[in-house]
Amino acid sequence: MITLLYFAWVREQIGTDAETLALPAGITTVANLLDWLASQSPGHAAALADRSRIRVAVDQTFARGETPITGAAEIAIFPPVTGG
Amino acid sequence: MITLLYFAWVREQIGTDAETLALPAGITTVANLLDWLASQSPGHAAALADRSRIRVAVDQTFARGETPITGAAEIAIFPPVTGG
Amino acid sequence: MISAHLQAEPFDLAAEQAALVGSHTDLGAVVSFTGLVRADDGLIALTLEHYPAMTLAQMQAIAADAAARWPGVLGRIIHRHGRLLPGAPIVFVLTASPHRADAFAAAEYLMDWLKTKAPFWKREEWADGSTRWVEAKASDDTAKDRWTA
Amino acid sequence: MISAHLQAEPFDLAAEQAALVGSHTDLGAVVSFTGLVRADDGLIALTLEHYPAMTLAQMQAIAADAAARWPGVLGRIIHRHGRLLPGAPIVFVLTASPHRADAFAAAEYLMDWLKTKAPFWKREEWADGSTRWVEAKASDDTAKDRWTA
Repeated sequence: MITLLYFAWVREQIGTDAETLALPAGITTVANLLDWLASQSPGHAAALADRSRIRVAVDQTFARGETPITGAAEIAIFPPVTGG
Repeated sequence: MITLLYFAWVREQIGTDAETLALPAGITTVANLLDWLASQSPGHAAALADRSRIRVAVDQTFARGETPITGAAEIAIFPPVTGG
Repeated sequence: MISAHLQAEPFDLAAEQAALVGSHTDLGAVVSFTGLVRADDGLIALTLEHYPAMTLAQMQAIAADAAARWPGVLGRIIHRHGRLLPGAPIVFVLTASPHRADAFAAAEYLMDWLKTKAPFWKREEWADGSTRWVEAKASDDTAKDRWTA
Repeated sequence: MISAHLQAEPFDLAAEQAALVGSHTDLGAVVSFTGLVRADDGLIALTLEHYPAMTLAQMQAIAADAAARWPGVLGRIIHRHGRLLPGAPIVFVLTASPHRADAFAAAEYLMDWLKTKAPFWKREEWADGSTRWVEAKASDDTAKDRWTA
Protein backbone atom coordinates (compact mmCIF):
# COMPACT_ATOMS: atom_id res chain seq x y z
CA MET A 1 0.00 0.00 0.00
CA ILE A 2 1.17 3.49 -0.79
CA THR A 3 -0.12 6.89 0.32
CA LEU A 4 -0.59 9.55 -2.33
CA LEU A 5 -0.82 13.21 -1.27
CA TYR A 6 -2.12 16.01 -3.48
CA PHE A 7 -1.62 19.74 -3.04
CA ALA A 8 -3.01 23.00 -4.45
CA TRP A 9 -4.92 22.70 -7.74
CA VAL A 10 -3.85 19.07 -8.16
CA ARG A 11 -5.73 18.38 -4.92
CA GLU A 12 -8.72 20.40 -6.09
CA GLN A 13 -8.94 18.73 -9.49
CA ILE A 14 -8.54 15.20 -8.11
CA GLY A 15 -11.04 16.06 -5.38
CA THR A 16 -9.17 14.70 -2.37
CA ASP A 17 -6.00 15.56 -0.47
CA ALA A 18 -4.87 11.94 0.03
CA GLU A 19 -5.59 8.39 -0.95
CA THR A 20 -4.04 5.06 0.03
CA LEU A 21 -4.00 2.30 -2.55
CA ALA A 22 -2.21 -0.73 -3.90
CA LEU A 23 -0.31 -0.18 -7.12
CA PRO A 24 -0.66 -2.75 -9.91
CA ALA A 25 2.43 -4.70 -10.95
CA GLY A 26 4.71 -2.88 -13.37
CA ILE A 27 4.32 0.57 -11.78
CA THR A 28 7.96 1.09 -10.77
CA THR A 29 8.75 4.74 -11.56
CA VAL A 30 7.18 8.16 -11.04
CA ALA A 31 6.35 8.33 -14.77
CA ASN A 32 4.60 4.93 -14.61
CA LEU A 33 2.61 6.13 -11.60
CA LEU A 34 1.44 9.33 -13.27
CA ASP A 35 0.39 7.43 -16.43
CA TRP A 36 -1.58 4.91 -14.41
CA LEU A 37 -3.14 7.53 -12.09
CA ALA A 38 -4.34 9.58 -15.05
CA SER A 39 -6.52 6.63 -16.07
CA GLN A 40 -8.25 6.35 -12.69
CA SER A 41 -10.87 9.12 -13.00
CA PRO A 42 -11.68 12.22 -15.07
CA GLY A 43 -10.39 14.30 -12.14
CA HIS A 44 -7.06 12.48 -12.09
CA ALA A 45 -6.84 12.82 -15.87
CA ALA A 46 -7.50 16.57 -15.75
CA ALA A 47 -5.05 17.19 -12.90
CA LEU A 48 -2.25 15.28 -14.63
CA ALA A 49 -2.96 16.36 -18.22
CA ASP A 50 0.04 18.70 -18.49
CA ARG A 51 3.02 16.91 -17.00
CA SER A 52 5.21 20.03 -17.36
CA ARG A 53 3.10 21.54 -14.58
CA ILE A 54 3.41 18.54 -12.25
CA ARG A 55 6.07 17.98 -9.61
CA VAL A 56 6.50 14.88 -7.45
CA ALA A 57 8.18 14.07 -4.14
CA VAL A 58 8.89 10.46 -3.19
CA ASP A 59 9.12 10.00 0.56
CA GLN A 60 9.51 13.79 0.89
CA THR A 61 12.35 14.09 -1.60
CA PHE A 62 11.85 15.84 -4.94
CA ALA A 63 11.78 13.23 -7.72
CA ARG A 64 11.87 13.00 -11.52
CA GLY A 65 9.99 10.82 -14.00
CA GLU A 66 12.59 8.07 -13.89
CA THR A 67 12.81 8.03 -10.07
CA PRO A 68 11.98 4.50 -8.79
CA ILE A 69 9.04 4.24 -6.42
CA THR A 70 9.30 0.61 -5.38
CA GLY A 71 9.16 0.47 -1.59
CA ALA A 72 8.12 4.13 -1.23
CA ALA A 73 5.59 4.87 1.53
CA GLU A 74 4.40 8.36 0.54
CA ILE A 75 4.30 10.07 -2.83
CA ALA A 76 3.19 13.68 -3.12
CA ILE A 77 1.99 15.21 -6.37
CA PHE A 78 1.69 18.98 -6.72
CA PRO A 79 2.21 22.00 -8.98
CA PRO A 80 5.61 23.72 -9.10
CA VAL A 81 6.13 25.35 -5.71
CA THR A 82 5.63 29.11 -5.65
CA GLY A 83 7.68 29.87 -2.56
CA GLY A 84 6.72 32.35 0.10
CA MET B 1 38.08 86.42 8.80
CA ILE B 2 37.70 82.68 8.37
CA THR B 3 36.64 79.98 10.80
CA LEU B 4 38.75 76.84 11.00
CA LEU B 5 37.27 73.69 12.52
CA TYR B 6 39.30 70.68 13.66
CA PHE B 7 38.06 67.17 14.33
CA ALA B 8 39.33 63.96 15.95
CA TRP B 9 43.13 63.72 16.45
CA VAL B 10 43.67 66.87 14.39
CA ARG B 11 41.64 68.70 17.03
CA GLU B 12 43.54 66.98 19.85
CA GLN B 13 46.98 67.76 18.42
CA ILE B 14 46.17 71.39 17.62
CA GLY B 15 44.55 71.73 21.04
CA THR B 16 41.32 73.48 20.06
CA ASP B 17 38.21 72.58 18.11
CA ALA B 18 37.93 75.93 16.31
CA GLU B 19 39.70 79.19 15.68
CA THR B 20 38.76 82.31 13.75
CA LEU B 21 41.56 84.26 12.11
CA ALA B 22 42.57 86.48 9.23
CA LEU B 23 44.62 84.79 6.52
CA PRO B 24 47.70 86.58 5.19
CA ALA B 25 47.74 87.60 1.54
CA GLY B 26 48.67 84.84 -0.91
CA ILE B 27 46.83 82.04 0.92
CA THR B 28 44.38 81.18 -1.87
CA THR B 29 44.15 77.37 -1.89
CA VAL B 30 43.73 74.54 0.59
CA ALA B 31 47.39 73.57 0.08
CA ASN B 32 48.52 77.15 0.83
CA LEU B 33 46.40 77.13 3.97
CA LEU B 34 47.84 73.87 5.29
CA ASP B 35 51.41 75.02 4.64
CA TRP B 36 50.82 78.30 6.45
CA LEU B 37 48.89 76.70 9.34
CA ALA B 38 51.70 74.19 9.93
CA SER B 39 54.00 77.12 10.76
CA GLN B 40 51.71 78.57 13.40
CA SER B 41 52.54 76.32 16.39
CA PRO B 42 54.19 72.98 17.22
CA GLY B 43 50.67 71.52 17.63
CA HIS B 44 49.63 72.68 14.17
CA ALA B 45 52.88 71.34 12.75
CA ALA B 46 52.38 67.93 14.36
CA ALA B 47 48.74 67.65 13.32
CA LEU B 48 49.52 68.52 9.69
CA ALA B 49 52.85 66.69 9.35
CA ASP B 50 51.50 63.88 7.18
CA ARG B 51 49.26 65.46 4.54
CA SER B 52 48.18 62.00 3.26
CA ARG B 53 46.25 61.64 6.52
CA ILE B 54 44.55 65.04 6.29
CA ARG B 55 41.20 65.78 4.67
CA VAL B 56 39.61 69.20 4.22
CA ALA B 57 36.11 70.53 3.65
CA VAL B 58 35.58 74.09 2.40
CA ASP B 59 32.20 75.44 3.39
CA GLN B 60 31.09 71.87 4.14
CA THR B 61 32.13 70.42 0.80
CA PHE B 62 35.06 68.00 0.53
CA ALA B 63 38.02 69.77 -1.06
CA ARG B 64 41.47 68.98 -2.53
CA GLY B 65 44.82 70.73 -2.26
CA GLU B 66 44.14 72.91 -5.28
CA THR B 67 40.64 73.92 -4.18
CA PRO B 68 40.42 77.74 -3.90
CA ILE B 69 39.49 79.11 -0.50
CA THR B 70 39.08 82.80 -1.32
CA GLY B 71 35.75 83.93 0.11
CA ALA B 72 35.21 80.75 2.12
CA ALA B 73 33.61 81.20 5.56
CA GLU B 74 34.38 77.83 7.19
CA ILE B 75 37.15 75.36 6.55
CA ALA B 76 37.24 72.06 8.40
CA ILE B 77 40.39 69.97 8.74
CA PHE B 78 40.17 66.37 9.87
CA PRO B 79 41.48 62.80 9.40
CA PRO B 80 39.95 60.55 6.75
CA VAL B 81 36.41 59.77 7.90
CA THR B 82 35.93 56.31 9.34
CA GLY B 83 32.21 56.02 8.77
CA GLY B 84 29.75 54.51 11.21
CA MET C 1 23.48 28.12 13.57
CA ILE C 2 20.45 29.19 11.57
CA SER C 3 17.10 27.91 12.80
CA ALA C 4 13.92 27.43 10.78
CA HIS C 5 10.34 27.90 11.92
CA LEU C 6 7.00 27.23 10.22
CA GLN C 7 3.94 28.71 11.90
CA ALA C 8 0.50 30.21 11.40
CA GLU C 9 1.12 32.99 13.94
CA PRO C 10 2.75 36.34 13.18
CA PHE C 11 6.28 37.05 14.38
CA ASP C 12 7.74 39.90 16.41
CA LEU C 13 10.66 41.55 14.66
CA ALA C 14 12.20 43.23 17.71
CA ALA C 15 11.82 40.13 19.91
CA GLU C 16 13.36 37.90 17.24
CA GLN C 17 16.31 40.25 16.86
CA ALA C 18 16.85 40.54 20.60
CA ALA C 19 16.70 36.76 20.96
CA LEU C 20 19.16 36.15 18.13
CA VAL C 21 21.72 38.68 19.25
CA GLY C 22 21.25 37.69 22.89
CA SER C 23 24.51 37.95 24.78
CA HIS C 24 26.71 37.60 21.69
CA THR C 25 29.08 40.56 21.72
CA ASP C 26 31.02 39.78 18.54
CA LEU C 27 28.12 40.64 16.22
CA GLY C 28 28.44 43.95 14.41
CA ALA C 29 25.79 43.48 11.72
CA VAL C 30 22.18 42.35 11.86
CA VAL C 31 20.07 42.13 8.69
CA SER C 32 16.35 41.44 8.64
CA PHE C 33 14.02 40.81 5.76
CA THR C 34 10.28 40.95 6.24
CA GLY C 35 8.05 39.87 3.38
CA LEU C 36 4.55 41.36 3.38
CA VAL C 37 1.46 40.33 1.46
CA ARG C 38 1.19 43.02 -1.20
CA ALA C 39 -2.28 44.46 -1.71
CA ASP C 40 -2.29 44.08 -5.47
CA ASP C 41 -5.38 45.73 -6.85
CA GLY C 42 -8.42 43.83 -5.64
CA LEU C 43 -6.57 41.15 -3.69
CA ILE C 44 -8.62 40.07 -0.67
CA ALA C 45 -6.44 37.35 0.82
CA LEU C 46 -3.61 34.94 0.14
CA THR C 47 -3.68 31.37 1.43
CA LEU C 48 -0.44 29.42 1.76
CA GLU C 49 -0.75 25.67 1.54
CA HIS C 50 2.25 23.57 2.57
CA TYR C 51 3.33 19.94 2.81
CA PRO C 52 3.61 19.42 6.55
CA ALA C 53 6.17 16.62 6.52
CA MET C 54 8.38 18.20 3.90
CA THR C 55 8.19 21.99 4.10
CA LEU C 56 9.86 22.45 7.48
CA ALA C 57 12.51 19.81 6.66
CA GLN C 58 13.36 21.68 3.46
CA MET C 59 13.56 24.97 5.37
CA GLN C 60 15.88 23.37 7.90
CA ALA C 61 18.04 22.02 5.08
CA ILE C 62 18.49 25.43 3.43
CA ALA C 63 19.20 26.95 6.84
CA ALA C 64 21.95 24.38 7.42
CA ASP C 65 23.28 24.98 3.90
CA ALA C 66 23.50 28.74 4.49
CA ALA C 67 25.14 28.22 7.88
CA ALA C 68 27.81 26.09 6.19
CA ARG C 69 28.41 28.68 3.44
CA TRP C 70 28.72 31.54 5.96
CA PRO C 71 30.12 29.92 9.12
CA GLY C 72 30.16 33.16 11.12
CA VAL C 73 26.49 33.86 10.53
CA LEU C 74 23.75 33.30 13.09
CA GLY C 75 20.18 33.47 11.91
CA ARG C 76 16.61 32.36 11.83
CA ILE C 77 14.00 32.00 9.13
CA ILE C 78 10.28 32.01 9.76
CA HIS C 79 7.55 31.24 7.26
CA ARG C 80 3.85 31.52 7.91
CA HIS C 81 1.12 29.34 6.42
CA GLY C 82 -2.65 29.65 6.24
CA ARG C 83 -4.82 32.56 5.13
CA LEU C 84 -3.16 36.00 5.25
CA LEU C 85 -4.56 39.44 4.50
CA PRO C 86 -2.85 42.20 2.50
CA GLY C 87 -0.17 43.92 4.56
CA ALA C 88 0.38 40.88 6.76
CA PRO C 89 3.93 39.65 7.34
CA ILE C 90 4.42 36.31 5.61
CA VAL C 91 8.13 35.49 5.67
CA PHE C 92 11.05 36.62 7.81
CA VAL C 93 14.80 36.17 7.58
CA LEU C 94 17.19 37.42 10.24
CA THR C 95 20.97 37.12 10.02
CA ALA C 96 23.77 38.41 12.22
CA SER C 97 27.52 38.32 11.80
CA PRO C 98 30.65 40.21 12.79
CA HIS C 99 30.67 42.13 9.47
CA ARG C 100 27.90 43.28 7.17
CA ALA C 101 28.81 41.52 3.90
CA ASP C 102 28.14 38.03 5.26
CA ALA C 103 24.90 39.04 6.96
CA PHE C 104 23.56 40.59 3.74
CA ALA C 105 24.74 37.71 1.53
CA ALA C 106 23.23 35.01 3.75
CA ALA C 107 19.92 36.89 4.05
CA GLU C 108 19.64 37.30 0.27
CA TYR C 109 20.57 33.66 -0.30
CA LEU C 110 17.93 32.44 2.13
CA MET C 111 15.28 34.76 0.67
CA ASP C 112 16.03 33.66 -2.91
CA TRP C 113 15.39 30.09 -1.82
CA LEU C 114 12.32 30.86 0.28
CA LYS C 115 10.71 32.85 -2.53
CA THR C 116 11.31 30.22 -5.20
CA LYS C 117 12.00 26.77 -3.80
CA ALA C 118 10.16 26.57 -0.50
CA PRO C 119 7.34 24.02 -0.81
CA PHE C 120 4.38 26.38 -0.59
CA TRP C 121 1.48 26.96 -2.93
CA LYS C 122 -0.35 30.26 -2.86
CA ARG C 123 -4.00 30.80 -3.65
CA GLU C 124 -5.23 34.34 -4.22
CA GLU C 125 -8.76 35.51 -3.46
CA TRP C 126 -9.96 38.48 -5.48
CA ALA C 127 -12.61 41.11 -4.88
CA ASP C 128 -14.72 39.73 -7.75
CA GLY C 129 -15.04 36.41 -5.91
CA SER C 130 -12.57 34.53 -8.10
CA THR C 131 -9.63 32.55 -6.80
CA ARG C 132 -6.38 31.77 -8.57
CA TRP C 133 -3.37 29.59 -7.80
CA VAL C 134 -0.17 31.57 -8.19
CA GLU C 135 2.17 30.20 -10.88
CA ALA C 136 5.89 29.76 -10.22
CA LYS C 137 7.85 32.72 -11.57
CA ALA C 138 10.73 32.31 -14.01
CA SER C 139 12.34 35.52 -12.73
CA ASP C 140 12.62 34.10 -9.24
CA ASP C 141 14.27 30.97 -10.63
CA THR C 142 16.89 33.19 -12.22
CA ALA C 143 17.68 34.94 -8.94
CA LYS C 144 18.19 31.57 -7.25
CA ASP C 145 20.44 30.37 -10.09
CA ARG C 146 23.00 33.03 -9.23
CA TRP C 147 23.97 30.86 -6.29
CA THR C 148 24.17 27.47 -7.99
CA ALA C 149 26.05 28.48 -11.15
CA MET D 1 11.65 59.12 -0.28
CA ILE D 2 14.49 58.11 2.03
CA SER D 3 14.93 60.22 5.16
CA ALA D 4 18.10 60.69 7.18
CA HIS D 5 18.42 61.18 10.92
CA LEU D 6 21.38 61.94 13.16
CA GLN D 7 20.85 61.51 16.88
CA ALA D 8 22.41 60.57 20.21
CA GLU D 9 19.40 58.48 21.25
CA PRO D 10 18.88 54.81 20.39
CA PHE D 11 16.26 53.82 17.81
CA ASP D 12 13.36 51.38 17.96
CA LEU D 13 13.49 48.85 15.13
CA ALA D 14 9.85 47.79 15.26
CA ALA D 15 8.55 51.35 15.56
CA GLU D 16 10.72 52.52 12.66
CA GLN D 17 9.48 49.68 10.47
CA ALA D 18 5.83 50.27 11.38
CA ALA D 19 6.23 53.99 10.66
CA LEU D 20 7.90 53.42 7.31
CA VAL D 21 5.44 50.85 6.04
CA GLY D 22 2.53 52.81 7.48
CA SER D 23 -0.52 52.50 5.27
CA HIS D 24 1.44 51.65 2.13
CA THR D 25 -0.04 48.44 0.77
CA ASP D 26 2.17 48.01 -2.29
CA LEU D 27 5.27 47.10 -0.28
CA GLY D 28 6.21 43.43 -0.34
CA ALA D 29 9.76 43.64 0.99
CA VAL D 30 11.27 45.38 4.00
CA VAL D 31 15.00 45.13 4.73
CA SER D 32 16.64 46.42 7.87
CA PHE D 33 20.27 46.67 8.81
CA THR D 34 21.32 47.31 12.38
CA GLY D 35 24.96 47.98 13.11
CA LEU D 36 26.10 47.18 16.66
CA VAL D 37 29.25 48.21 18.49
CA ARG D 38 31.27 45.00 18.51
CA ALA D 39 32.87 44.11 21.83
CA ASP D 40 36.33 43.51 20.43
CA ASP D 41 38.55 42.12 23.16
CA GLY D 42 39.00 44.77 25.80
CA LEU D 43 36.95 47.50 24.14
CA ILE D 44 35.23 49.65 26.77
CA ALA D 45 33.47 52.24 24.61
CA LEU D 46 33.38 53.88 21.20
CA THR D 47 32.86 57.62 20.80
CA LEU D 48 31.61 58.98 17.47
CA GLU D 49 32.58 62.54 16.70
CA HIS D 50 30.81 64.28 13.82
CA TYR D 51 30.78 67.60 11.98
CA PRO D 52 27.38 69.01 12.89
CA ALA D 53 26.87 71.23 9.85
CA MET D 54 28.08 68.64 7.35
CA THR D 55 27.33 65.14 8.59
CA LEU D 56 23.55 65.29 8.38
CA ALA D 57 23.68 67.11 5.04
CA GLN D 58 25.89 64.36 3.64
CA MET D 59 23.54 61.70 4.98
CA GLN D 60 20.61 63.47 3.36
CA ALA D 61 22.52 63.65 0.08
CA ILE D 62 23.24 59.91 -0.01
CA ALA D 63 19.61 59.21 0.92
CA ALA D 64 18.45 61.32 -2.02
CA ASP D 65 20.98 59.62 -4.28
CA ALA D 66 19.72 56.16 -3.29
CA ALA D 67 16.11 57.25 -3.73
CA ALA D 68 16.94 58.38 -7.28
CA ARG D 69 18.72 55.10 -8.10
CA TRP D 70 15.85 52.98 -6.78
CA PRO D 71 12.72 55.09 -7.34
CA GLY D 72 10.34 52.52 -5.85
CA VAL D 73 12.21 52.34 -2.56
CA LEU D 74 11.10 54.02 0.66
CA GLY D 75 13.54 54.17 3.50
CA ARG D 76 15.24 55.82 6.38
CA ILE D 77 18.77 55.92 7.70
CA ILE D 78 19.69 56.72 11.29
CA HIS D 79 23.16 57.28 12.68
CA ARG D 80 24.00 57.84 16.31
CA HIS D 81 26.79 59.98 17.67
CA GLY D 82 28.40 60.30 21.09
CA ARG D 83 29.76 57.63 23.40
CA LEU D 84 28.42 54.11 22.86
CA LEU D 85 29.06 50.89 24.75
CA PRO D 86 29.71 47.46 23.21
CA GLY D 87 26.49 45.89 21.99
CA ALA D 88 24.80 49.25 21.47
CA PRO D 89 23.08 49.94 18.15
CA ILE D 90 25.01 52.58 16.24
CA VAL D 91 23.62 52.72 12.69
CA PHE D 92 20.35 51.70 11.10
CA VAL D 93 19.13 51.42 7.53
CA LEU D 94 15.57 50.51 6.64
CA THR D 95 14.31 50.07 3.07
CA ALA D 96 10.98 48.94 1.67
CA SER D 97 9.88 48.27 -1.89
CA PRO D 98 7.41 46.17 -3.86
CA HIS D 99 10.07 43.49 -4.54
CA ARG D 100 13.05 42.29 -2.56
CA ALA D 101 15.92 42.94 -4.97
CA ASP D 102 15.57 46.73 -4.80
CA ALA D 103 15.16 46.77 -1.03
CA PHE D 104 18.33 44.69 -0.54
CA ALA D 105 20.35 46.66 -3.11
CA ALA D 106 19.41 50.06 -1.69
CA ALA D 107 20.14 48.93 1.88
CA GLU D 108 23.59 47.61 0.92
CA TYR D 109 24.36 50.76 -1.07
CA LEU D 110 23.43 52.99 1.85
CA MET D 111 25.40 50.88 4.32
CA ASP D 112 28.51 50.87 2.12
CA TRP D 113 28.40 54.65 2.14
CA LEU D 114 27.60 54.99 5.84
CA LYS D 115 30.45 52.65 6.84
CA THR D 116 33.06 54.35 4.67
CA LYS D 117 32.11 57.88 3.64
CA ALA D 118 29.90 59.26 6.40
CA PRO D 119 31.74 62.09 8.18
CA PHE D 120 32.33 60.43 11.52
CA TRP D 121 35.48 59.78 13.46
CA LYS D 122 35.59 56.98 16.01
CA ARG D 123 37.66 56.90 19.15
CA GLU D 124 38.07 53.61 20.98
CA GLU D 125 38.59 53.31 24.73
CA TRP D 126 40.37 50.17 25.86
CA ALA D 127 40.44 48.28 29.15
CA ASP D 128 44.11 49.21 29.69
CA GLY D 129 43.16 52.91 29.77
CA SER D 130 44.45 53.71 26.30
CA THR D 131 42.42 55.40 23.57
CA ARG D 132 42.87 55.11 19.82
CA TRP D 133 41.36 56.88 16.84
CA VAL D 134 40.10 54.32 14.31
CA GLU D 135 41.81 54.53 10.92
CA ALA D 136 39.81 54.46 7.68
CA LYS D 137 39.74 50.95 6.21
CA ALA D 138 40.86 50.22 2.65
CA SER D 139 38.53 47.20 2.48
CA ASP D 140 35.51 49.39 3.09
CA ASP D 141 36.61 51.71 0.29
CA THR D 142 36.64 48.73 -2.02
CA ALA D 143 33.07 47.76 -1.13
CA LYS D 144 31.93 51.30 -1.87
CA ASP D 145 33.77 51.31 -5.19
CA ARG D 146 31.52 48.56 -6.51
CA TRP D 147 28.85 51.23 -6.87
CA THR D 148 30.84 53.94 -8.58
CA ALA D 149 32.68 51.77 -11.14
